[in-house]
Amino acid sequence: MATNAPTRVKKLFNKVEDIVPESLAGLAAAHPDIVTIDAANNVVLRAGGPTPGKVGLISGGGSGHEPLHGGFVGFGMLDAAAAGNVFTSPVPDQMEAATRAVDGGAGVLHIVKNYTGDVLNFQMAAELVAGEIEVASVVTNDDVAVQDSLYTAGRRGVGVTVLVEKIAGAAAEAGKSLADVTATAVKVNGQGRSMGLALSSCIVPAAGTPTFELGDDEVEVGIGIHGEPGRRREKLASVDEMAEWLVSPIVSDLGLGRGDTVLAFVNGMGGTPLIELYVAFNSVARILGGQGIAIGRSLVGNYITSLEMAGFSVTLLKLDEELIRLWDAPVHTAALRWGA
Amino acid sequence: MATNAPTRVKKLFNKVEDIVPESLAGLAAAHPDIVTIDAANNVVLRAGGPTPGKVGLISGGGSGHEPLHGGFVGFGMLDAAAAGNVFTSPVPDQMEAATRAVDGGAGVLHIVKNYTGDVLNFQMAAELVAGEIEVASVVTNDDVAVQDSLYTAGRRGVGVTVLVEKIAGAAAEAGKSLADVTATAVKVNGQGRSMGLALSSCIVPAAGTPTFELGDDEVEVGIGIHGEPGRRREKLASVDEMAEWLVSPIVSDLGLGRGDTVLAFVNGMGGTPLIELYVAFNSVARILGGQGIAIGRSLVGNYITSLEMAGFSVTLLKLDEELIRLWDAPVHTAALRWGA
Amino acid sequence: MQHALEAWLRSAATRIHEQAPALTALDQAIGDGDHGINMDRGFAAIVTALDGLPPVDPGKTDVAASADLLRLVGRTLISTVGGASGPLYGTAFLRAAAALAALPVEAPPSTPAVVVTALEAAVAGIGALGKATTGEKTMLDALVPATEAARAAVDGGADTAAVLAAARDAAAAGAAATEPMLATKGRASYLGERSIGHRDPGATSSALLVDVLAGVVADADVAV
Amino acid sequence: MQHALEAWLRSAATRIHEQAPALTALDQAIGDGDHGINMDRGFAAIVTALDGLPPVDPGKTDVAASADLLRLVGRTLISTVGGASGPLYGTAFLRAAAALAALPVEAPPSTPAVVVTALEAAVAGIGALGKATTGEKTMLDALVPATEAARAAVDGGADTAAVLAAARDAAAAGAAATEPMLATKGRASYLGERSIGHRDPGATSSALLVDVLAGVVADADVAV
Ligand SMILES: Nc1ncnc2c1ncn2[C@@H]1O[C@H](COP(=O)(O)OP(=O)(O)O)[C@@H](O)[C@H]1O
Ligand SMILES: Nc1ncnc2c1ncn2[C@@H]1O[C@H](COP(=O)(O)OP(=O)(O)O)[C@@H](O)[C@H]1O
Ligand SMILES: [Mg+2]
Ligand SMILES: [Mg+2]
Ligand SMILES: [Mg+2]
Ligand SMILES: [Mg+2]
Repeated sequence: MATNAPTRVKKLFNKVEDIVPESLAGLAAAHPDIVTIDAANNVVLRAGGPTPGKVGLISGGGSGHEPLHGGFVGFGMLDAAAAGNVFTSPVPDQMEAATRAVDGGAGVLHIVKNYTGDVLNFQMAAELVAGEIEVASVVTNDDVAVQDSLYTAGRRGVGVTVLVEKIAGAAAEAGKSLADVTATAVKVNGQGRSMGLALSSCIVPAAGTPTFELGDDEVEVGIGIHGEPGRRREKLASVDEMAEWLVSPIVSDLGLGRGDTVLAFVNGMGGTPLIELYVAFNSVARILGGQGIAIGRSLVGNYITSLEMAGFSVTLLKLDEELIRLWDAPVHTAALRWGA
Repeated sequence: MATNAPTRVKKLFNKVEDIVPESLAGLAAAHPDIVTIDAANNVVLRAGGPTPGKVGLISGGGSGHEPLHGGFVGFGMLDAAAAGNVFTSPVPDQMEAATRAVDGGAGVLHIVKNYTGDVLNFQMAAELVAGEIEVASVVTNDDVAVQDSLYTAGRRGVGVTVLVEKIAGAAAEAGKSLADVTATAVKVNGQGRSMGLALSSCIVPAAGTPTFELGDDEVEVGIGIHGEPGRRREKLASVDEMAEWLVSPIVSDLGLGRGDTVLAFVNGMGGTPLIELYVAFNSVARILGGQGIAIGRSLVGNYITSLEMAGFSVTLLKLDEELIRLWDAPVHTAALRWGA
Repeated sequence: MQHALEAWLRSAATRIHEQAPALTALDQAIGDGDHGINMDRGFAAIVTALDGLPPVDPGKTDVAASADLLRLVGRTLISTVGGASGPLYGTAFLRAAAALAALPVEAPPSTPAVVVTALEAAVAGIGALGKATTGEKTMLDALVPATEAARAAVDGGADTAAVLAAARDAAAAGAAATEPMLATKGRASYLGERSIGHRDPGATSSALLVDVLAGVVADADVAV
Repeated sequence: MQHALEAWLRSAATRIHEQAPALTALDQAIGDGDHGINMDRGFAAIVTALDGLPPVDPGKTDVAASADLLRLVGRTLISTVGGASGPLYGTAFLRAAAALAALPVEAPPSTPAVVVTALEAAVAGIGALGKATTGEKTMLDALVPATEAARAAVDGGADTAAVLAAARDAAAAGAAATEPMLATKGRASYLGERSIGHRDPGATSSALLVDVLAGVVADADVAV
């Protein structure tokens, strides 16, 4: 399938249709100690194969959100990640292959972001291995920008997915059962909420043009992670104000208040430089501090992105001792690494 | 000093002149276990103060290259980093403050990127502490895009700076003397070379407009890290071709060949998504593999950036056992972390 | 019927390829800008699969061979499209195949009735999997009216060409009718009120598929 | 002299602020786009420092007070400008201060001679620190001809206003002459041939400073 774009889009690639496989090949070439690739299925596998007796964790989704999910495959996090085309959920065959590859006899947890496509394709994959491998699934749906889930496909899965993968990964590494690991994942999803905004659109390589247009002084508020437009458009404002737009709905949705401790995650959408992400973190810290909410752990950087979109999202996860312990547990992946 | 830009530039900030201090405050808020800030001097300091008997390592430069240098302050790497205004080297007072703060009695190494401003300001700082603190300095100058150093200010310091900071940091952490740490830094600089290209310019916040303009099908080859134009302009090409433009001059400058082992570092300039950086790494790996050059270690990501510029640079460092050991040694900074 | 199906699928692949940028543009407005790309990939894979098919077993009935073909198409779409539309369209073809396979071998109903039965099964499959109904700004807004029009035409004694012509007109009207709708399913639902005023990409591709089918069947060269 | 210096610095701060976007634009073409911002920051700091100065000790000679002032300016520039221009301009002022301080207290030379002595020291300081000479497309291409013209005027017996007018013209011509030059120092040198055809930002700011100085001294209100 050739691109229908009028001109070659200004990105680093050879052929549009080879972006995903070549990126995965690059990931494996850069981190041979961490991952291998099932090239037939565009699946990133933890080097060394399944760990017998450990619950296998897989996730997957459209590409273009890197390092999610392939960059989170490795010790203490995922066992496999299925990479779809850019912003297109992978097909069931991929998740089936991933599920079979990581099964260590203790069952497999599917971590699915709540998008119709992802949910349906993962569901079909689970059916394909039904009776052979015990599969549980958790659907992340943390995006408070999606307000009325009666009139939508439900809240989208965004930033919290990274935290679920890390924390459930630690639980699995600790030898917990599939039921326990699933419960931990559900707990993290339940205690975490996110919201994001964009200063620019991104360009899907095969489409060749920006998904949406924004004026020089406009901000798209309540965006997801697929370059899709947000819930409303606002005039560009100070970062303090913009951080408030994101933090407020999260704090009220989670019912956070004085005395609570959170993991504060300021995520770049891909095209915003780190210097600005730390400025945004400073605003978030100031807002939370003003409400007596303590930041127990934090994460700042590009972890769940929309290609080169400029902007940021905020995710807050209400912490307790169990979650702190699992967050701090060693992890060794391409994108997240500590204690190992 | 107010901005002279006609409209508010589309970035995350409150006031243009507060970007650097607020970003540093955000860094400290996000990583209180790793760094503290000397706010009067815009200096990032390792939490816990100087390590008695350890050589202190400081670096610094204009801001806009994040995570360089503040994100590399911490165990196993830098003791302090002085942050100038965006793309403007810090003033001597800042490096003087940093030098005094990190002196643990074993002397201090200044890691300076080769730009007239950085060199002069660091030099003045060293004079300000002369007779009080033993200061050595290493000037990184790895950019092969700058060909004839007789007719230039000499090769620029770019990607290799990250590697010098990591490897010299490991030597200092291991208790080496100032002379030894300096020798290690000089060795890394001598064995490493870089070159970069841009797919887009960046916008200095206080300037408000792109530093240069590029056509939709143009690439600026041989750029530095300050949004400055490169050595020549080329038509957009496949990533394999573009990687070749960067790798070839490095390989020939270092005289690399069959049997050599390198650390391959594909660095994003800030605005290129990770999916593309791994595609570029795949091209680099293919080119090196074709010449029988082994990749012993690798690093892929945004480590020395030009704000939101799109593009990438390649750095190759010829490895030996000593360098591999020091590279693998534990490091615990905001941006680079392993084994700790 | 099996030949008509194959002609339809090949023709649809061409039309989808032509229309891919337009479908993608619709999806950029209220989705993630990949619907044309997804459908193009899926139908290109169908053509490849058709090209690789062995000759049909002469012992098979036309209905059985058609069921096999539809099953292959469903599997191919599920394995290559991804996104929401892959499982939905894929399931539609699998359900149509199952509906054909379930027909009594002894006394098969008339062709128009078979076509409508298959269409109904397909559309019911989409509704069940996507947990959606009409008025939610999805492909169902083209497909449900198309199926209803086809059923009415069959009940009125129309031939296959007329049945599909009725389906085509209803699908086209249904797709157009998604424009003023507020999306409550799929990615467009995240836009809330802002989804209003844009035509749904899935309804548009559905109408296109029905249109090509009607065209192929109307074409004298292709016997149904 | 001290009053003239202060008038010059305040006036220069205003002009630099006005010209900052133009200086930055020049630096965007062959550098990193910060020269105007850097100079503006430095001269704003100088104004703040001047505002905070205590009244001059009446026991001090004008030359000694001028030297103090120049030293303060040099330190302020070094501490606030950064980049290449901060140390270079800062050193220039420190060297000028040192040259004044070294003058014999008993028999101070005439004012025009003092001005040229200070200017020569300043420019020599820039050359030494930057390891540069004329023809390399830097501020020296404005300042060296300015100094030479000033020396010639003094030798010809001109008064301070005429000396500085000569310096101003030479500096302006020198800055303009950087346009066709190939840069071999500073950031512009990385551009190689592509540095040709652009005026050097540092030479431009230097010419501007000399221009303001000449203007202030020509102004009847300010005694030198
Ligand atoms: N729950 C659903 N039921 C029926 N159709 C749906 C549903 N969700 C989405 N669709 C259809 O799918 C189309 C989008 O397909 P596509 O863009 O290929 O997938 P994705 O939304 O995953 O990117 C929508 O235009 C809509 O017609
Ligand atoms: N070695 C040098 N000697 C004299 N002047 C220099 C030298 N290097 C740079 N300059 C001057 O400094 C100017 C650039 O200043 P500025 O933009 O403020 O600093 P930077 O180049 O560090 O961004 C150049 O235009 C040039 O006139
Ligand atoms: Mg999609
Ligand atoms: Mg500068
Ligand atoms: Mg879509
Ligand atoms: Mg400059």
